[in-house]
Amino acid sequence: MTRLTRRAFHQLGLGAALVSTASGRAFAQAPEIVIGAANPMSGVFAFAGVEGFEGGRDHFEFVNRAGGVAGRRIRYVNEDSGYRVDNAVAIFTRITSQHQTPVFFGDSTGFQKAINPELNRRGTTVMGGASFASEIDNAQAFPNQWIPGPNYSDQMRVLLRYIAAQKKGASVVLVHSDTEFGRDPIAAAEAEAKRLELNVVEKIVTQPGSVDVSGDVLKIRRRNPDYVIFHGYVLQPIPEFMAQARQAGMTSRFMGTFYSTDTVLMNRAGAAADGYMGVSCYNFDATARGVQVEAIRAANVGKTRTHAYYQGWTNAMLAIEVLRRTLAANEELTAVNMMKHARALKNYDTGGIFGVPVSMVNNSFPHGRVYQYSAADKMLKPASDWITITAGA
Amino acid sequence: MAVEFIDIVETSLAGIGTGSLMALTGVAFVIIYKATKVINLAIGEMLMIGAFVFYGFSAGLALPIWASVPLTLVVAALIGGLIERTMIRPLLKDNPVSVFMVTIGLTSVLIGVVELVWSAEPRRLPEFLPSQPVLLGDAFIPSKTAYSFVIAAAAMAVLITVFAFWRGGIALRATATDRAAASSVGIDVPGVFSFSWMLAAVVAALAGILVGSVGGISSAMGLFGLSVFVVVIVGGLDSILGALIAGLFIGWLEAMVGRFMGGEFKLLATFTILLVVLVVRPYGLFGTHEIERL
Amino acid sequence: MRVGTAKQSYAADEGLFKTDTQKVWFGLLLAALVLFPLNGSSYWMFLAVLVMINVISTTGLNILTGYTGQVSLGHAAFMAVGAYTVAFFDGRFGTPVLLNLVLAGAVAAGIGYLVGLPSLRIKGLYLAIATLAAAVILGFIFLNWTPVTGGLRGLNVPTATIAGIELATPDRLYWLVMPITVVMVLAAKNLFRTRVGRAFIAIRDRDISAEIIGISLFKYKLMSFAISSFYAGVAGGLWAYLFRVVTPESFPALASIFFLAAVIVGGAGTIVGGIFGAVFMTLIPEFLKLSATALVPWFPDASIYLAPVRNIIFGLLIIGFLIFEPMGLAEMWRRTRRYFALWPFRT
Amino acid sequence: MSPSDSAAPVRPPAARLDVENLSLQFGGVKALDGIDLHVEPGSITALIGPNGAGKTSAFNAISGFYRPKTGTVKLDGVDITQVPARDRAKLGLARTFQNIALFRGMTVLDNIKLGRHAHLTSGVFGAFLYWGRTRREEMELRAEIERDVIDFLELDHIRNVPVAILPYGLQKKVELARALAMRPRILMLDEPVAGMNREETEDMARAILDVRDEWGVTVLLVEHDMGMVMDISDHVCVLNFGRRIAAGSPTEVRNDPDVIKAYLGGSGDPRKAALDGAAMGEVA
Amino acid sequence: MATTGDLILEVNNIEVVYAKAIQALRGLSLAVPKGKIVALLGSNGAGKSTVLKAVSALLPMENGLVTEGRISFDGETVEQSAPHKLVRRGLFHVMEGRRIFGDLTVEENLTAATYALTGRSGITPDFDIVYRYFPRLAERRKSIAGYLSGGEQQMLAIGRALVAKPRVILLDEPSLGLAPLLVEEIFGIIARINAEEGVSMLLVEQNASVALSIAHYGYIMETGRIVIDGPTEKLVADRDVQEFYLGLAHKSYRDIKHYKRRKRWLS
Repeated sequence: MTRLTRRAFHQLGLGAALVSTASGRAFAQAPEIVIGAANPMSGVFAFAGVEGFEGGRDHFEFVNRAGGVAGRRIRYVNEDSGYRVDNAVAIFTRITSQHQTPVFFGDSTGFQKAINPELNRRGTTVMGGASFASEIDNAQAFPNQWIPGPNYSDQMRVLLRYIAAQKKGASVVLVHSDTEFGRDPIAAAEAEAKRLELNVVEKIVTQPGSVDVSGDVLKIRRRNPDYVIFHGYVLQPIPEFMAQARQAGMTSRFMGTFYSTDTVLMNRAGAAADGYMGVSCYNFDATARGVQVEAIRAANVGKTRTHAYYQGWTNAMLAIEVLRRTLAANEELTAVNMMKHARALKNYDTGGIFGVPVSMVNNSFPHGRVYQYSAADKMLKPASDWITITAGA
Repeated sequence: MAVEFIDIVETSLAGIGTGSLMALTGVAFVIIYKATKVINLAIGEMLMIGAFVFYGFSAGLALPIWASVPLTLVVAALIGGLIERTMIRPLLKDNPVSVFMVTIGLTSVLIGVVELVWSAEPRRLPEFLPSQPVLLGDAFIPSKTAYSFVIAAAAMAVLITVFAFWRGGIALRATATDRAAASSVGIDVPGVFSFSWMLAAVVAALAGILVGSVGGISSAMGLFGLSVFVVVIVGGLDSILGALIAGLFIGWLEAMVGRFMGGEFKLLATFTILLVVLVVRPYGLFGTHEIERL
Repeated sequence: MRVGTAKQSYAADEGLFKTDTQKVWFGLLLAALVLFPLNGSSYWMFLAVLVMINVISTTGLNILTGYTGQVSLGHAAFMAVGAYTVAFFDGRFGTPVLLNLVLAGAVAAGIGYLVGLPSLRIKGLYLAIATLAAAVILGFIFLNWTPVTGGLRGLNVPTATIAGIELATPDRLYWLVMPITVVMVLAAKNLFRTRVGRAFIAIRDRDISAEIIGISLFKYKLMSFAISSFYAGVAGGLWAYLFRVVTPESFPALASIFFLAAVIVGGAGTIVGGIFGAVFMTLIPEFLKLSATALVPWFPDASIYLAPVRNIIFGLLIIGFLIFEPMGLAEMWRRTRRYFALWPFRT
Repeated sequence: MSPSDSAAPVRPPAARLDVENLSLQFGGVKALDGIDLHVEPGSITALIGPNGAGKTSAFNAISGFYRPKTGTVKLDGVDITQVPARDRAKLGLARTFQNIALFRGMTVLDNIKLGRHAHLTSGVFGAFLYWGRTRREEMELRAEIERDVIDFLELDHIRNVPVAILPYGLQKKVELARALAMRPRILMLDEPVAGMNREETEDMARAILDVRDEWGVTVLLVEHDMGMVMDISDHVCVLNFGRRIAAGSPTEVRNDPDVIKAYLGGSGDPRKAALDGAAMGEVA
Repeated sequence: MATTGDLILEVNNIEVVYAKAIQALRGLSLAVPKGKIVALLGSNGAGKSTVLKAVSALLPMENGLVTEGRISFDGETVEQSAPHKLVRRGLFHVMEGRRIFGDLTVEENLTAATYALTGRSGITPDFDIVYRYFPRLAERRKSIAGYLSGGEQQMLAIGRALVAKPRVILLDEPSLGLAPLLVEEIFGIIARINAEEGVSMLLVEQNASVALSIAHYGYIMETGRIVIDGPTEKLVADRDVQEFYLGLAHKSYRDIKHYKRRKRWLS
């Protein structure tokens, strides 16, 4: 009995090995341009990774249908990083060793920081990523990377400026997770609040993976702040937090940054998420006009797409734009050349993805807008105008 | 900032509420440990799969609560039995570290299964607990905390009563004391093993439904098991009473630390307690001290 | 049974390699390691470096868990200590690479020694949980001791530079990591030819009788913790030079389980088992990923659906080995060798 | 060259052991109650008694595994009661166990080498390099063990076999070999022939006598096999219920009425007594 | 000694191996006739307990395996049976060292033994029979069993067997660690149970004299095989038995000759 099953077990292993070796064959090299990506298709960030991947994929299909970039088709090579730095580095190394890869999409702050010295050393690949980390928004330290939107600190600034415009001297509570991601913009947010004469009455740090918010609700119930801003969550505790806060008689408004504002997840949360406000640089307005937003709608009939999808799409769009400009200038696809054209993006029309023409400042596009979720319509509705963060203003 | 008395009371009550869920999951852990001497690192994931099965019935198939809960518990029992039969029993005679490692592998398998079927996205369970907050004097208790505490307490009361008066409880305790001797008096020991895993899976699933209803569900919710681990070590691996008391205590401690020191200190506090207990009383506060002889 | 290769002296019988065949195999392995970079793929070089780092770390855990019988769930935290040490010294003082690596090992060994202290009172799985607690506490220190660890941002690591040559790519780093790996694995093998290694095994097999024959449990358990952490520290240091950034999230708790799984899948208590385990566990996810990629032409969404499948297979591998092949790959390797040794005359 | 052609083994002098008023308790149950025991240097002394009489407890207290409640243990007149077990090994106290306590995962040779652990000095750095002093020490150890122990006990054919797969009798012998490798001055054997057949018992008895004669070691043993004990010991001490009930030469002990009673129980016939009792019970 | 039809238990030429390597029994046979007490004697480690565990199918729990031979209980083979099913068929093993459930009370221990009645219709648990044979247990029925004295624990162990209403009881070293008087008392009760309840017994003992005093038939084993057997009267009269097992004179171990030592080589 044991021997038989052991044999079966070995055969299983053999089978897996055969499948593996049969793979990995490089496809015929056409004059394609390969764009690589490590996306977290599994793990806690899979919800964003899958959307982000599909956003990129759909954009490249859209470009390829229109004949590609300067007649060259785009080949998008994506692998699952599982949101782990070493996996992502391995993926980067493999894809770039198998193909010339002028552009690569990173999956996380950790990875983008880890790979940065290598990017700078190589000078052959530029990177757009899923990270909005303030640290990466630094053209000196990260000369070959861009952020497809405002960094987390700027996202906070957008929210705080909106608050300041709504109510002078409003009280604010910051709730963030105890991760690198979660702590990123807190210091900047406090400074901005001080400048705007807002009153940060409490900062709450939660353990990653912690699901019970009742203690935290209690913590701020008696203060009943005007606004509560979440950062560093993949939505999970937010609807519950709101529901419990409502039960507790609080009248605060709840807000969040990019990944904490996800349409699909909020649709699932339903009524509990009603009224939640989030910052985004992307145009979720159903009536928005532009080539790109219309292409998105065409590719997603009957589907609601999230931030992450727009972020994937935007990264792809920026990549294509950079490639187009570099090739049009008849220059080699080196990092220096590509980033030169990237940094030359001033008042660039994003085809409706951003509501305003955008300019690259440092490595990011510091534009944003506050949306409010309507449970009845199952969508995010604009709550503010486009706000552009400029230094010192 | 002055600490108000009412603040302490409210935080304590909320902590005890969470603690009751840790205690319930801890009881599931202890049932397995008592009967099979297996340290089940996958207890958090068993809780998770219970919560997702409930999600499948209540949200996926849109069944009413009164049908979803029993169905979930039945499915959980089957899963528990399946795990015991296929992964645990073949190794029971081997050294305990092997079985422990199997439960680590099981962790990975269960997370994979959940992500395969439901994806890794966090989800919310349908609301089924009353949403009126509970007021104890001036102290405010969030409704879900209050009701899940009541349900967890009731479940534990039922379990304790059953173990005290039902003959099967004696069989379980006899098996825990001495497998060979239990076998020699006619107790179906493999049956007891299966039963204990099934029962533990049911208890864990119930805890999962409650934990999920409070904080939503995701493939990462097995992390809850980490705190449960601390609970059972502090209480004593083989003591149901220990799991109860330590569960409430750890829940309370986490709430107090979170409230007055900040959330980043929660794990530090619990694991420091864990370390202290391990060094001072390696068998836990209520666990059985096994005398080692030559 | 192998037909006798009679030996003339005890020295030959006590040798590192007991037969000529073993020496030949080892020579071939060294040659393969030297020639490997000829494959020219930087991806393979990256993987090779990663595999060897994992081999060092797994060998360290094997010394503690496989040979001394003390289960540790905090091994990755010691790697993190090593990585931070390298990042700190190289980044702050620009000290030489080899010194940094020795420091990485030494600091990790020191902390390992401290973490081992509870092992004198608690055993088995309780000890495993104590190491888990230690890892959590170390993680808290990494996150909050900002002046040294860079807090949540972590530290950047300069390129490893030896004699003016920058080892910036895996292709070059290979020539640093490979010799270190060979030396450390051989050192571990040597360890178990002497009284120290025997004392470890004695403690694993039966700690009470070890004490009776005069082995100080106190000394040797802690020594095992320290040596194991030293290996982890050096591996972590090399890891830092490979990834060039160290953050509190670089070494999650899951990584400790990865190494434990590598020890088990490879075969606990054999040096070759640690190597097999590290190689296998590092490459399996890569192979699975390749499989998923291969399926894309037929199932465009394969990479989405196969991601959780990878988790499942990972878990099933651990379970499968424990149930069907508890002695691990090392035992399968031994059987294979025996089979071929007798090959035309099957038994 | 043959490994056994070297000088005679190192022979430390035999030790004297004195145990006085030794008591031991397990959670309220008295395992030993004021035992006295005197073992002459170079003698074979046996500790006997029915199951549960406290023989093994006495052994464990003497070898330092249990801390006695009262009493002293003296080795050559030096009080070692407070010396931890592992340090007693260095003083020349070696023992075997009732349930074989070999290291099952290791070979016979490694098990025996471990016996000498406390006498070796090389440290961890030497071990990594396996060079210089460490290498020399290991080589000397090997040569010495081959000559003094493996040859002496005729274990050469199994030296590279893992102990776990050896038959019981051989395991017992390997344990003796390991104890000898400790260069004992007093050798404590816990049931050395338990479970052996006549032939194996003879072999072991011979080995014990040889060890005493050739190594000049004091031997203290616990044994059930009365026949063997009475034959090979110089002195016998009988325990029952944690007390010493007799001590003296084998002949003296054999004829002691208390000993006969302890071993044979009462003189009556339980079946008959029981049936009588039952009959009486029915009447009453 | 008897025809097969009269045998409740028959062990035929069995071999037992532990951990796939250590052979514990080598071709051992014995038989227990209905209604009789059979004693199995031998020194420590001779394999007596192994025989009982092989019969009651508890061997696999200790990583042992019957590799050869056949064991039949009441004409049916037992090898493939789960131990608890054997108990329910009426074969009860009172294990060495008593193995009572120390955390449970006396009564709960007896309740646990009622699992032996599962599937046997028409039998109701009867604790009174236990208290009748062992009145001392009746007084302590609510006590935690772990706090009983050694003798009381042995009584409880036998009491559990009584609750199970077996047809054969395997008794492993009931005298272990008990004072002589108590041994006599307990053996007396064992003999009574045999006589009054008609239960057959296979009794393993180191204390040969007390065992032979109540047994009808005896086997003596050494290192895994039977060396002598016969009705008790015959055994007690046997010189070898007197010599080796009842502690009387024999040829001295001092006189065994030395084997000549050879020079040896490494292999």
